[in-house]
Parts: sequence; structure tokens; C-alpha cells
Amino acid sequence: MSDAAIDTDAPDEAVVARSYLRAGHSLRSWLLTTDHKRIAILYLISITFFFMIGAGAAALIRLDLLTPQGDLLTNEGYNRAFSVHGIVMVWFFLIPSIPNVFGNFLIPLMIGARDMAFPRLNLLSWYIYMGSGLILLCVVFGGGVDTGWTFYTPLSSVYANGAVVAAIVAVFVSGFSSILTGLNFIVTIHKLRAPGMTWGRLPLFIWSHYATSVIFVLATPVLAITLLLVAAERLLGIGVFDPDLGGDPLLFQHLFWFYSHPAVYIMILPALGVVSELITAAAHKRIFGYWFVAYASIAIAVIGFFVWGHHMFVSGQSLYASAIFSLLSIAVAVPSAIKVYNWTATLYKGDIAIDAPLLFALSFIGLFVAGGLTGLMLAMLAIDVHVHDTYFVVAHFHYIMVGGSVTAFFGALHFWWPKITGRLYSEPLARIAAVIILVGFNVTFFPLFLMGYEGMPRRYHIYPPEFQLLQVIASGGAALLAVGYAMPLFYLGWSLVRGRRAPANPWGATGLEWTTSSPPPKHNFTRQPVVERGPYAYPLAHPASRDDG
Amino acid sequence: MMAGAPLWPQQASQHARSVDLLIASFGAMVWLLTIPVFVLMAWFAIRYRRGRTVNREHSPQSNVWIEASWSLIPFVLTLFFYVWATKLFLDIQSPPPEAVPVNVIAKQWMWKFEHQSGAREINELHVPAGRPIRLVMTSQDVIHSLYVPALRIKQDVVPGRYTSLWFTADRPGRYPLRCAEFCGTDHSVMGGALIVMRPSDFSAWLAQHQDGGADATLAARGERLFRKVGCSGCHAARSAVHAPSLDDLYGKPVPLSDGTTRIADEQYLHDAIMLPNKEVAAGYRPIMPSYGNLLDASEVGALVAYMKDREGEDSE
Amino acid sequence: MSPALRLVAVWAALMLLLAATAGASFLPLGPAKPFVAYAIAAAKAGLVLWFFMEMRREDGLVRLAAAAGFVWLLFLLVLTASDMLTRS
Amino acid sequence: MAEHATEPFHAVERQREANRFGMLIFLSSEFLLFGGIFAAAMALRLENPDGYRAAASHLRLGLGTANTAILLTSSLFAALAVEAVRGARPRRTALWLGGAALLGAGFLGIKGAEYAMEYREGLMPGTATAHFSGPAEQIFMNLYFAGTGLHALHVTIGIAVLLVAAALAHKGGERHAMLVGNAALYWHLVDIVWIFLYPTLYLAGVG
Repeated sequence: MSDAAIDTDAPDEAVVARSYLRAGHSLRSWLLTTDHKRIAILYLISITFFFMIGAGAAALIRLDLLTPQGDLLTNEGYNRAFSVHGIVMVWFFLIPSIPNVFGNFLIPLMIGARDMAFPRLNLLSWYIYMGSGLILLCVVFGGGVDTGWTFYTPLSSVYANGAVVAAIVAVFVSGFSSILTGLNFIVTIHKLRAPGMTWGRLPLFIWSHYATSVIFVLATPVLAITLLLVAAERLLGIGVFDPDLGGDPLLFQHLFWFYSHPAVYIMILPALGVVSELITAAAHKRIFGYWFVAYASIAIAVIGFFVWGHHMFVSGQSLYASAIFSLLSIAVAVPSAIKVYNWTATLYKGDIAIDAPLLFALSFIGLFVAGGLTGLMLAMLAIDVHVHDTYFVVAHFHYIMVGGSVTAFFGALHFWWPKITGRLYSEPLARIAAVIILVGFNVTFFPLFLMGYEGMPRRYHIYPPEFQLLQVIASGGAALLAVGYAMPLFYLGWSLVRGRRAPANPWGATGLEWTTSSPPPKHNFTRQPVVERGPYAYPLAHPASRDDG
Repeated sequence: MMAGAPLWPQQASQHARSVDLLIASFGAMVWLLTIPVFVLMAWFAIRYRRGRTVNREHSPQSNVWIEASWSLIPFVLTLFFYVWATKLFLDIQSPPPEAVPVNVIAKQWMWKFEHQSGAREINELHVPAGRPIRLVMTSQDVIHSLYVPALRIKQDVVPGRYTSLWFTADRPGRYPLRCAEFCGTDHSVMGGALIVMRPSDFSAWLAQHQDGGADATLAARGERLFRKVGCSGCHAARSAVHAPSLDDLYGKPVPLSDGTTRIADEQYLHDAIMLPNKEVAAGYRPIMPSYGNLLDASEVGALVAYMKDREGEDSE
Repeated sequence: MSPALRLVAVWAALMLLLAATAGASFLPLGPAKPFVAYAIAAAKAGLVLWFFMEMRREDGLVRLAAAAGFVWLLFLLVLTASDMLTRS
Repeated sequence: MAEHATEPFHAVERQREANRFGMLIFLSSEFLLFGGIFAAAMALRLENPDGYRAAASHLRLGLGTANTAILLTSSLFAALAVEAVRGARPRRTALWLGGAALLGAGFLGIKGAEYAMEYREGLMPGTATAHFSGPAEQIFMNLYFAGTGLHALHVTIGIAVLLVAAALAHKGGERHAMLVGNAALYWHLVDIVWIFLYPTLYLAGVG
């Protein structure tokens, strides 16, 4: 927030004294807390830890790919590196990153509640996540697995080596952490809204987390049973997916992708909610087309369950099913287009502060549009036949997950940092970091599109020499991206110790979370807030027409 | 179009050129829809930045018509490309009847190609230019995927069943052939080359690469196996066992015991050998033993080729 | 009728449906047999939901929460079957 | 005696609604856990109808039907327990809950007997004596044991929850009413899953 935005009434010591951070210093008060804000911080620390492990595996891969014959790792080592990278990043970083950190922290605050509907269940969800994380650490340091994060059978159930069953148990257990979190969010949003907080007055962050929770609850169980059957097949030789025993490997793919495609919407929907908040707060203007954007989240969540077959166009699936899935996959792109166009229209005639959160939001939109449209290309049957399982697909989903979800995560981290920690961070450094991340990301992943269309298959340790130049560029970009991601660790960490105290509303944003102190007290609000106006009721250019939400 | 440009893959078939045209025109349409977003975002961010005095009157809150239009128009435009892409997809999934079949067996970390003429190759496939080739593929262990970037085609090779892929390469040359589905340790080295030759060179190559063994063609090898593993014991005309006749069977409808009928394609013949009780012919009891662990994929391919070759003559 | 009596009546209906579905499986219905069996099963599940789980007295939201599991399973089964049935 | 609602809720009524709503969402996800098995059974049935029917005919329809009747009856007992707790009659609540748990135990007993018989007939996959007449039968038995095994696990958990609720019946109060309500909901779901497992596994083998 630029210096002009800091208002005068710097918080007095009383606010700091009764903040939730001061409510108990013992380890026990943190590890047995039922305060949704503290659980959010526990999640923030644990997903940062797992991000390090996933990023470490990614660094190994990028270094190894500097040379066509891959000198750093053996074939087996490379396969285990990308499997660990995939499993850790998908289930232990991306899926919990925005919902379990910012969803947990902000949902009660934004709807004017004191806590989640089931506080103890919320803590249990974190312990289940840490338990499964522990099992996964044993797998990672025990040598990992070489199945990829997709666990395709019969490779995973018969031929793979490494602790496959332990990895499956880790992912299986982490699924229940997602289910409990989703359940908690849905009940909280329905039952604990402040008086006057109608559905039309909910911030779009809440709509997107509501849609994410629906996917959490309805998709994760199918993954659980599928992985259970793979583990049974590997342990007892009872083959449901093993063709030697008459099983059908395509059945595994159907059940796996029935979860895994909605899972990518679990990863992007919270980011879409965050960006809606960042754009409206930066532009000091109501979102353009509130109901279209709100229902777009729900539409993405529901239609997201009908499109999984586009992962199986070349798998031997029937042509007619492929044609149906291709059409449905085009339909699911429409709500995302609505959001992008509405964000752009929101900026029109706004009062825009170009701070770090907005830089993250704008780079999110750019990268998300590139990722989304290449996804649309992949939904085209004839194009997918050529580029399926190549670097083109790898680039597509990294544009959505890293370019989209992780950029939005950093945008949210910067935007709500004053509220979470009560400290202000260094704005210039944050803007530099945002630009470095944008540039580093594109240098890393754009070459992958080119290699993909040229026919470079994914998960190749040894690759044809003509791709070396683009691989080296990508690895260079990855180094720059690592610098970009490391910077916030320093200046945000620094702000914890030396940062100036943050006022209640440094951005001048609307939203109940900005009406309470920074950091908020243990029970969020000194008195129960009552809501009379819409979510983004910024003063219009001329105050005459103050329309309600 | 842009063939051989450093960042563009070679085009070795008409299908490759159509796919390139499809992605190029779709990419152009996509850019037309997104450039205004980037331009407007940057322009608005600069023009309406905080502290700048500019007319911010009457900023619209919502406009159903605009919002409906910018969601439906891109959808309808994309539908046009959907139809085009689906047509192309259906083209490459329906091989012409005169396509020359080649048996392909994928196993952990190599490709085996077996021509009808009996020639057998490892990791390399020689084909005549300009003639449709149909690959009948199966895997002996995990899922692999035969991928020829120059032809823009790919098809997973699934253990336990046949999947097929057809193409007409029209430019002689040596094109990379790769495995695209992660299949274990040496997935990245499991590749080779598709060598497209002028028909004259191809027939010369074929002559030199006769199997040289007792059975000149794949069908002949199938016939030898037919007797060796005991199929003729039941299925020969004079045998006492009540078993369905295999004369003139390929491509004909076969009435099954559960009342449905099934065209006797390669998949049916493969299943009849490996999983005999799955689709029992009408009027017969499921007494045939399974050859699941007796025959490997290559031998089953040879037997299938033999049954396709039996135009009714019943060799003793 | 008293709530307890209504529950017992619903239980009796469930027993009848069980007998019906068991009996129907012996009839020569051929390909329609699974559809009949699952239709009766759905009816039994519906009775348990409506009366035993008291969806009767709940508002639309709670009914949606209860029905979501079944509806989403239908999505999975229908689209997976669309592949299985039309696979060449 | 309206107890004070815990932490985030102000009114006890609101908390009971939220509790029940949360439980129903959880039960929807539990039902989808079995969804994978129903999908696998459907895939096998579409792929190989005759093999599926032949394999299913090995199961004992009599015991399966009896078990369905037992679970439906125990579901009735759980519903009657909810009525009893609403009428604030702790002794009767404990009685109905105990009855439901007992019938659940009966269900597990019959299930155990079936498993023993199938083990002796060599139909239990993964065991030394297992021998199958074909892949369809092996996969069917895999799904049978996976489905009924997972269901038996849920029945065991259900019995435990019912017994806990019965034991606490004498205390009464709002929290206990919520516990009985959720225990009954869970028990009804376990019953609904079996209602769909029954035609999938047992009825498919008839005729």
C-alpha cells in the first residue's frame, strides 16, 4: 500500500495486546488451538514447508534437464523426482494452499462470525493433513515412487517400484483433511453469516470457496476408493484394474480423473476468488456483474465434474464419449471467460492503486488467460491427439497452477498480510518480487509450449538433443523464478520483526475483515457486526446514487 | 506451412498439415479474443490510476447484455472449431479398408513391428509412402503410447486389448517415433524411427528382410502355430469335437450365446484365444481352455493374421 | 397416526419392497432385470431418506445436501457407461 | 433445559441445525466413497454380463436377503430411538439404540459366516486356496470383498457410535440429542449403502 494510504490512527498498544497472536504463547496454545486464525497460520507454515520439498524436486528436475542425457540423475532417479514433485505439489501444497490458509483465516471474518462452525473439526483437519504429510515424508526420504502423481495402472499396481502403497496411504489420508475442511466451510457459510449478510452481499471470495468446498466434499471420496483399490491390487494381487486378471486399466483412469479434474478446479477456484477481491480493492470499485461472477464459480464447480474424459482422448476411450467430453470441456471454459472479462470491466473508471497485490492480480489474469486458452486447445480432439502427454500439456497446467494459483496465493499473502500479522511489508520490494516472478515464470514455462508442439513427450529423462537450447532457457527461468519466490520470505519475515504496525484498513477496502483491528482479536469482532450494504460499496464518483448490494 | 521452421515440427502427412492449420487458425481466433483484455487492462490501470483526475462518472455496475454476449460469442466461435477438430479426429479413427495392417507389440522399453509379409523390426518401422498403413497394437505389460510427432498422431497401447492407429505418410524421410505414456524406468529411451520410403525402395527393402525362417509370411507362422498349440485338434473340419468353424470368419457377424451378434474383428479373435469364455459363439458350450499364459502377444498376432488369411480353404 | 406408528408402517413397506425385489429377480425379465432391481432399491433408499432420516421435515438446502451423493454418483456412472457401451 | 451453545453459535437451535447439516454433507461424501465400487461393478457387468452373473450366482441369496431385512429393521430401531429422545424418554432411547446395535452385530455375524463359507469354497481372493474359473469371477469376488468389507467396517463403526449414544442416554440434554440424531443418520446411510449393494452383488446372480 503506497504511503499515502496509511491512515493516521496507528493502532494503540491495547489492540496489539488482545490480538489473537497474543492469546497464549505456549506451544500447547498453538498446537491445541481451535481459533480458525491460528489454524490458518499452522497451515501457512506447513504448506510452505511442503512447497520447499516440491520445489526441491523441481530444482533437481530442471538441473538434470540441462543436458539431453541427464547427468545429474539416473533414469530411475528422474522418474522418482517428478513423481515426488507431482504428489507433493498437488496434494500437499496446491490443494490446501489458498483454501486452508486464507479460507480458514478469512471466511469467519468476512461473514462476521466468531469462528468456523466446527472449530475442533478444523484442528482435526490440520492434524490429518500433518499425519499424511509425515507418511509422505517417509516415502520421499525413503526413495519416493516412480508412478508419477497419476498412479496409472497396471504400472502403479504391478510394475512400479518404491513405496507405492505408503504414498497411496499418505494421499488417501490427506483426502479426509480436504473433506473435513470443505464440510466446515459449507456449514459455516450457510449457518454463521452475520445478521443482514444475505447471499447477495457475500464477498466473491466466499462464493469461490463455497464452490471449492462442494468439490472438496464430492470429488475426494472417489479418489480415496480408487487409490484403495490400487493398493489392494498391489498388496493382495486382487486385480480390478490389472488386465492380466481381466481388469480394465481405463476404468482406473475414469475413476482417477473423475476426482483429478475437479481437483484442478479446487486449485484454481480459490485463486479466482482472491483475484476478485484484489481487483475490486485496488480499483476501489464494485465488481462489474456481481451475480455473473458469483454464479460462474458455482458453474465451474458443477460442470467441472462432467469433463474428465478429455484426459483420455488417446487412451482407447470410445470416440463418441470423447466427442461428448470435448464439447463439455468447451462449456466449462465459458464461466472462466466471464470472470476475466468482468475483471477487466471492473478496472474501467476505477480509482486504481497499482500496488503489489494488483501486480500479482494482473499477472494472474495474464497467465490464467494463457493457461485457460491452451486448455481450450487441448479440449479440441485433433489437437489433443498430437499434444497429449507432451510438454504442451505440462506448460498448460503449470500456467494455470503456478502462473495462476501460486501467483494469486502471493497476491493474497501480500493483500491480507497486514490483517494477519498486524505488520506492514516493504511495498517497493514486493513490487520487484511480483515482476521477477512474472518474468521468471514466463521464461521457465513458455519454451515448454514450443517443445510440446514439436513432439517432446513429458516425463522424459533423456530427450532428443534438438531441445537442449529450450530446456536450458527453461532451467534459467526456473532459477529466476526461485529468486522471485524467495524474496517474500525475506521481506515478509523482516516485516514481522521490524515492520511498521498496520492500521485496521491499510488499503481502504470494504469487507468485514477490514472493520476489525489488525491483527484481529481472538473472537474477531468486539461486537457482532450487522451488514446493511453490499460487498464492494465504494463511494461512487458522485455520491448521489448510493445503491445497495 | 512453415514446414521445417526451427520451432515447427515436420509435416509428413496430409493430416499433419490439417492439424497445423487447425491450431494456427484457432490460435489466431484466441488471440483476437484476448488481446483486447490485455490492452484494456493495461490502459485502464494507467488511465484510471489513483490520484489522477479523470472522468470517473457513471461507471456501470453490470450489463446483462454485454456479459451474456462476451460469454456466448466465444462459446459459439469455439463450437465451429469443435466441429472441425472432431471431424479431423473421426477421420484418423476410421481406417480405409485397403489399409495394410502391421502388428505392433509394445513391451517395457521397446517396440516390435511385424509386417504381414513376415518381416519383423525392433524400434524401427519401414512403410511405403502414399499407402494407408493400419497399426494393430497391444502391450505385454503396462500402458505405452505410440507417438509420431511428424504425423501428429498418437494412440495409447493398452495391455489386454487391441488399439489401432492408421496414417498415410506422403513424404519419404526418417521421422522420430516415441513412447508418450509414462511406462517405467526407460520410458525416455523407448523410441525409434518411422522410415517412410518410396514404394519401389520399400518393396526392395521388404525383399531383403524376409523372415528367412520356415514361414515366409505372418499368416504362415500363424498356421504353424495353429497346429503346434493344438487349435487344429478341435477347429479343423474333420475333428470330432463340436467347435465353431474358423473358415471365412474375419469381418463377418458372429451370433453369440447371449443373443447379441458381434463382428469378428481382431479384438474378437484376440479375446477368443485369450479369454474364451467372454464371448462364446451361439450353440457352443464354453469348453475352450484359455491360452492366456501359453501364447505371447506376438504369437496371438500371428494366429489372428492366419485366421484373417483363411479364405475358406481348409488346409489339412 | 403417531410418529412411531408411521415409522413402523414405513418399515413394513420396506419389507414388502425387499420381498418384491427378491421375487422379481426370479422372473424371466432378461435385460430389464437390473433396472427393476435398482428401481426398487432406489425406492427403498427414498423411503429411508424421507421418513427415517426425516427429509420430510427439512428445507430444500438439507435435502440437497442429502441427495448430492446420489446425484454425483449418477454423473460418474452415466458418463463412464457412455464410454464402456460405445467402445469399439 | 436449553444448554448454552458452544463457541461460535449463539443459539442452540442454530447449532443443532448446523450439526445435522454437516453430518448429511459428510454422509454424502461417505456414499461417494462406495461410488467407486458401484462404478467398478457396473464396468464389469457391462464388459462381461454372463461372467458377472455366473460369478454372482455363487453368493448365498438367502443370507443376503436376510441381512438386508436385518439392516432395514435396525434402521427402524434407530429412527424409533430418535423419536424416543425427542420425547425425552432416556430409557426407551437406550433400548432402541441397543436393539439397533444388536441387529447390526447380527448382520456382522451372518456376514462372517458367509465369508467363512466362501473361504472354504476357495472364492476369497488373495488366499492360498483361492481358485477361480475365470477373470470375471475373480474380479467379481474382489469387488464383493472390497464392497462388503468396507461396508462391514462402516457397520462396526456405526455399532460403536450407537452403543456410545445408548450408554450416555441417562444424561439426556441437547448434546446427547444431537449425538443420537447423528448416530441414527450414520446408521441409515450404512443401511442405504447396503440397499444398493444387495442388487449389485446378490440379485445379479439369480436366474
